[in-house]
Amino acid sequence: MSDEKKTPKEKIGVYVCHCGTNISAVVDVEGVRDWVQKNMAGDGVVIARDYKFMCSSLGQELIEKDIKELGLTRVVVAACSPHLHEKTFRTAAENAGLNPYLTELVSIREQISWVHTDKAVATAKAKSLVAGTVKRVVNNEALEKLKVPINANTLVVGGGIAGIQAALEIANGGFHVYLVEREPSLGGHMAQFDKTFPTLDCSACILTPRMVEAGTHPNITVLTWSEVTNVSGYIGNFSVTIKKKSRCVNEELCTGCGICIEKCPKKVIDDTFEAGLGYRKVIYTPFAQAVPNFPVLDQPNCTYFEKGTCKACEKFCPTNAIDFTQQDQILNVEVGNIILATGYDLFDASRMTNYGYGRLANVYSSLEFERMSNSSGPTNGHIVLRDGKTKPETVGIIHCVGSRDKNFNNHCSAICCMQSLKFAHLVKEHTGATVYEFYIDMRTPAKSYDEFYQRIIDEGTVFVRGKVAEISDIPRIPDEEGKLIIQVEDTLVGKQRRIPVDMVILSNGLEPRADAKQVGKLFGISCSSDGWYIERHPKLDPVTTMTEGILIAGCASGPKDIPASVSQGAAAAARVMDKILQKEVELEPVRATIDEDKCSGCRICNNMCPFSAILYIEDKGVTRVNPALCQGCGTCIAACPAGAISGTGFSDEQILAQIDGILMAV
Amino acid sequence: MTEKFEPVIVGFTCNWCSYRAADAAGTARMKYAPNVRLIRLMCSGRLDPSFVIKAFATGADGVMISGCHPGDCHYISQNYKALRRYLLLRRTLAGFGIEPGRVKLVWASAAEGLKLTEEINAFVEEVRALGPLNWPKWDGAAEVFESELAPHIATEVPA
Amino acid sequence: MNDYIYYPGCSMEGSGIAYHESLMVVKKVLGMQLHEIDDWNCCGATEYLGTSTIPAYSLIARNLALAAQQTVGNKTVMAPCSACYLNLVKADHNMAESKVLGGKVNEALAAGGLHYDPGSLTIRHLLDVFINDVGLDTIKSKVTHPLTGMRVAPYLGCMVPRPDYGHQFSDYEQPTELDDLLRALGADVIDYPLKTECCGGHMAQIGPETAYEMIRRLVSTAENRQADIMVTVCPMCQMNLDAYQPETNSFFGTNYQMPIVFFTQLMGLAFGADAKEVGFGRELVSAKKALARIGVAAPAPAASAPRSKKPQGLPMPASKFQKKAAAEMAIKEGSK
Amino acid sequence: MTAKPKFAMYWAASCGGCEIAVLNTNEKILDVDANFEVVFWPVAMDAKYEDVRAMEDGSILLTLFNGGMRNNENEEMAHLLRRKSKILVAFGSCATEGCIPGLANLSPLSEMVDTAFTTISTDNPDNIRPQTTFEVPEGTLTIPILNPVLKTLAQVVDVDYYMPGCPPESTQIAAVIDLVIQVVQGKAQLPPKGSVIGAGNSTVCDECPRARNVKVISAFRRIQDVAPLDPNLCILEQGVPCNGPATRSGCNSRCPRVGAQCIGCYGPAEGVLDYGARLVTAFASVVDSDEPKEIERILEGIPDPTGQFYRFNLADSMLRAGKSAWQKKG
Repeated sequence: MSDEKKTPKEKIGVYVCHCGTNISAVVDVEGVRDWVQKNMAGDGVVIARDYKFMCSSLGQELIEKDIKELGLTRVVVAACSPHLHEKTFRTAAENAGLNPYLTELVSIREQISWVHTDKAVATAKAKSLVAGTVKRVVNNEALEKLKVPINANTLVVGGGIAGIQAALEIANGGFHVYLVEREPSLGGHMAQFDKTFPTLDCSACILTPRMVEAGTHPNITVLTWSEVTNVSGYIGNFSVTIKKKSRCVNEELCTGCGICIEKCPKKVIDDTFEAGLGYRKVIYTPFAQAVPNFPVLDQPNCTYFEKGTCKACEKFCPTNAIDFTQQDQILNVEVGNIILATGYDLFDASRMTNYGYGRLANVYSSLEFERMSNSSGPTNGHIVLRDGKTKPETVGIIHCVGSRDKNFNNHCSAICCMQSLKFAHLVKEHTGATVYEFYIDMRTPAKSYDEFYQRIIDEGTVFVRGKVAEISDIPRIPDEEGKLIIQVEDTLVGKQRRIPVDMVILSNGLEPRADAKQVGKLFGISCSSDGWYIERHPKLDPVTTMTEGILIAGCASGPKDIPASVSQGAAAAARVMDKILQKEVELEPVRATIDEDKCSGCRICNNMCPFSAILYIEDKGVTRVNPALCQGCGTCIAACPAGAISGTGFSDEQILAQIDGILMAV
Repeated sequence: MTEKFEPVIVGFTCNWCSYRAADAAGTARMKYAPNVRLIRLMCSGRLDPSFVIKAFATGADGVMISGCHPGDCHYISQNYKALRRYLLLRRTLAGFGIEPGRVKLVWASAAEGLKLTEEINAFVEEVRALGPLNWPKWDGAAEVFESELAPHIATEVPA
Repeated sequence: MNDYIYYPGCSMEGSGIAYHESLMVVKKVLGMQLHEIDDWNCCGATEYLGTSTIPAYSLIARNLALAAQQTVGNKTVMAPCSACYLNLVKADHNMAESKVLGGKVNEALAAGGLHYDPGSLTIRHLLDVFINDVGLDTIKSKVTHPLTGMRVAPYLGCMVPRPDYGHQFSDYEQPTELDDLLRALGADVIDYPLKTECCGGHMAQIGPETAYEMIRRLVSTAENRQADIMVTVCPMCQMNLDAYQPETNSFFGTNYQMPIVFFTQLMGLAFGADAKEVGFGRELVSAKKALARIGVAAPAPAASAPRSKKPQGLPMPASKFQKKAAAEMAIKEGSK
Repeated sequence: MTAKPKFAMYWAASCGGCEIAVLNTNEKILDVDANFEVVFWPVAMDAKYEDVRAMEDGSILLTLFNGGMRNNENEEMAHLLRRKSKILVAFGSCATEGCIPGLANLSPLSEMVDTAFTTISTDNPDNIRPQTTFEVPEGTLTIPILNPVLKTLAQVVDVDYYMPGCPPESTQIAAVIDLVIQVVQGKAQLPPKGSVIGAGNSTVCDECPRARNVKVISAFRRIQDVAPLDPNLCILEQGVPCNGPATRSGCNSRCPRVGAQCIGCYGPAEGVLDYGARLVTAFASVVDSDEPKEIERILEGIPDPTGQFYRFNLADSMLRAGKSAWQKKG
């Protein structure tokens, strides 16, 4: 309060920006300058200037010159949002030999001139905001960025196309990668597809080489049928625990000959790879080109594990690789960066009861159809009704199932339009059936996508614009007998229509993984309210997260098609290699520290930290903060009942002084 | 007091969601009430109740606390701590006669510039309705108003 | 717990008398206390709300106001008639949603010295009460004469599960509560996909042809799926399907003989009451044949083809409800 | 100058517990007598205000001043003793932070007077109230005028040292007396002006022997409702609002040691701006729910948060008094 009496301990320069007329049109910039000059000398303001564009090189030189000539010890720039130019001005100050963290930026554009109209009021608000920052900056401390070394190994979670791409890029760059996949084989959803839009080249043909390359790459350790169970540490220095689930197959001995699979007497529905449309043996590899090609024994379904007899696989295995006693393995690896390419779940169409999936036999999900149309799938590529023989004569394909629907998901799943067009083509090609597409809007934005759309139109597919209300098996007229009737409002004709078909293919939307939240917690990143992982910046930084060293690629952050997922995998890899090559990483020095003399070890703060940066030292009876783990949120500072925790960059002194300032009479 | 009372409100925003929401509102030129003066914190979890009390003691009529939506916190879950503190602080301030309506917790994502401005406008009206708080500046100034109050009700004639 | 403020509604005294009679039997068996609202009035049925809002809402709200006055601790109003139920719950909900409406309605009520605070009562349908309060286990335990062999088509009509303000039902399109209840009675419940289709409502009066088509669709589907009897929870549905079945037949030259009864009537039978007591004989399309099925050994239902080693055709995905059941099983297993 | 340095002790708005605490130093009190000339100590010896007025300014070396500024007499004596003393110590919770009398700052003066003169516990059938002036043959009698809000000593005069506690621990008093004597004998240095003496820099937990874990609280309960209270486990962890985590150390965790929660008489830890705020944030932070409704339910367990968190510190808190205490009527 009474600091007016004391002689100010800092020399502060205040710079008010016109931003052309962006600010000066509403804020009396000169007025602010003079007011600060006059009223804040007591706080240490020795110079206040205004300038047309502070961010211009001339504007920056102005500051640098004053720092040198007037010996400024603090700088306040009133201009735009710190998120735009904080770095600019801090660097400028640094060039003039002033620690960057002694410069503060006040947003009088985004928070004043752009959002208020009354000039007097706006100017008054500008004065108070500047006053607040002047009082704040007096309490700023010179800070140094923290440097931590980077472990050159990388963990990639998810063996889909995005993960494979990321792993290959890094491995080819000469660094080691652990590629962890939950399922028995690499490949992800892409391995289930038959053709890929818009080129229609065979999915397996383009994916397999990548899988093999990843599987055999000297710099890649592939860990399939494995899951990450624990992550600790921070960028550059994560230690990760991986559970390698028991395959009941000794990978050293197994040659992947497949005799065990052949001899296994028991079949079960394969609801993972075959999307529930086909069967697999109890000991199996999900598909022929699986990488690695060691089979996995499905223990819950295995007759031996149920009844204690059978062991057919063991009897016939030429290399005695079958090991019923094999246990889960726990591996610990040290990595510097982690890329999450955990992909998506398919929307469960049975939730939309009006479409009858699960009730009406000939309503198929998109993945079911992918498997059906796949020549290596359960029907050897024949497109047939649920009876397994009859070819459909008319087929309806429904878009936006579970997408763009506020009952389920608001988002557009991005791939469904193109996927549906692909389906239409495949149905025609295989069966020559009449195909109807029911769409809300047709979205074909990427390269040569719309050309593909045109092609499908030319192939004679019938397009009906409207969201399907219901799929029913209850006929109203003789023509509908024994058919599935699609009830839809054709919004182009403006009529309700009932279209009888033999088969319906639902274009299921993409959803975040059911366990996305838990996985997020495991790695210390968060999901947005719709469940996808949050990028650091949706446009300018789409593959990194708020947690340093944790990156995301592919559908983990939202629906994407194959090209987008691949690019993200590569982008994430590039980011990781950039970090590795820097050898060490700089962390923002906004951190919490505990004064151990004041700390009474009450442990109130102990569960405040989601990054486990806070640790209690039992024998000393005090708590400490690991600065490298600390992300600087300040929650523990605010929690400490003894006031023993202080935070750099946003200290109590800074904020309390700022409150005094912004409440100054102006 | 014919002219309408313009409340002074201190707003605390987190660096990642609500402050960016304010940026977004600015970029989109959304006009809103000028009564709120924002202070940026790294996270709503940094908000120390002392800041709110300090603001009231220093002349604020209302205090707005804003952070990322529950579940969207950039520090995973810290906004929940802000929520808990906010709820207990309001109860405590009530004991001082500071209406709970003078403190408001607002969730706004970086994309919700519009929501933030609507919340601000609404809050300004709510505080306007509550009227000025003008908590005494005890040091020095306080003496004046105390002397006004001083020769007090003790001078009551016996019944 | 078993006490409810009871709003019968007009049909329970007229067209739906069988519903009333059977309910009286069933509630006794289940030990439910129904406190009929004193001086209740018509709910306005389905049209009034469409024609003049405030009077219609006021008409409904009067019942709520009375109910609120007459509560003894208990705050749940139960209505067996779908239309009544929907009107009451809609009035309560919309009065709360729109202060304006709430105000106007209470102005009107004030004239009669009444007042209603929306939200102060919970309004529920009889079926919901049976499922969620009484519970299937209790109901099962009271069954003395299981309806084994009777093929039943469960039909709710459109008003109970939509919009389902209270989220009491498993689904808007294909709710399974009625199926589960009838199964608990031992009946052989057919897959009836038109559970929540419209019965035609008052179209029967204002546009018979339209109504006939809707009725035909409902009845024929039950017939095609070899139902002996159709069961409904709604007096209007019962009325339309039962009373207009002959007209429908003559209109389409068909000859459907599908008895339409209230679910409470079957509950009564299963609980051992005699047919007359629970209102049988009042239906226009006779339920004789259907009743004959019970007790007497029914022909085994078309047995599903013996499971061959080689699976036939392609496997079916599980439905929402099979998944739910599986999940619940898993939990049970887990808890063991 | 062979004369012994002069010592004074005064009580303003206080209960007298501080004096008892001084006497509880047992033999130590003899050292006081041996080393000081006690010139003014209303509770222990007879002396008139006039005697003090007559003294030379700064002639008293050490004054232990306890009690808050409830009325203009208290303030007058504060100013007087400040003038006369070299070292003025705000002694005890009342003088340093207002203590229990400070809680009256939450309600208007009228209420306080009513409570004092008309509640059942008062036998005052004619509802007689004190009057500020009263005429008698000898002239006009006056009684001191109450302040609308109670103030701490430092809010009225410049204070050299603060000694917290309600009352300060006798051992701590003895230690302070020793120190001053040493200083007099030139054997020791006084701590910097304005510092807290006779107490620690950390909080009560620092001296508390009870075991503690990561805290998660799903219900707050009154201590008598926790049966049995685990004698070895942190009291707060057992759901009892214990102010220990935020309260300055120095009492050797006297209350928690004997199975009672700390109520905070030693005031805030070193450098803390607002004692109550620290407790608000500490307790709230460890509430075990993210659901507003559930959180509110748990918080119901603290029926009077303001009283709980500001029991001793209200008059010295940032807000200092409730609105109703200072708001002008009408």
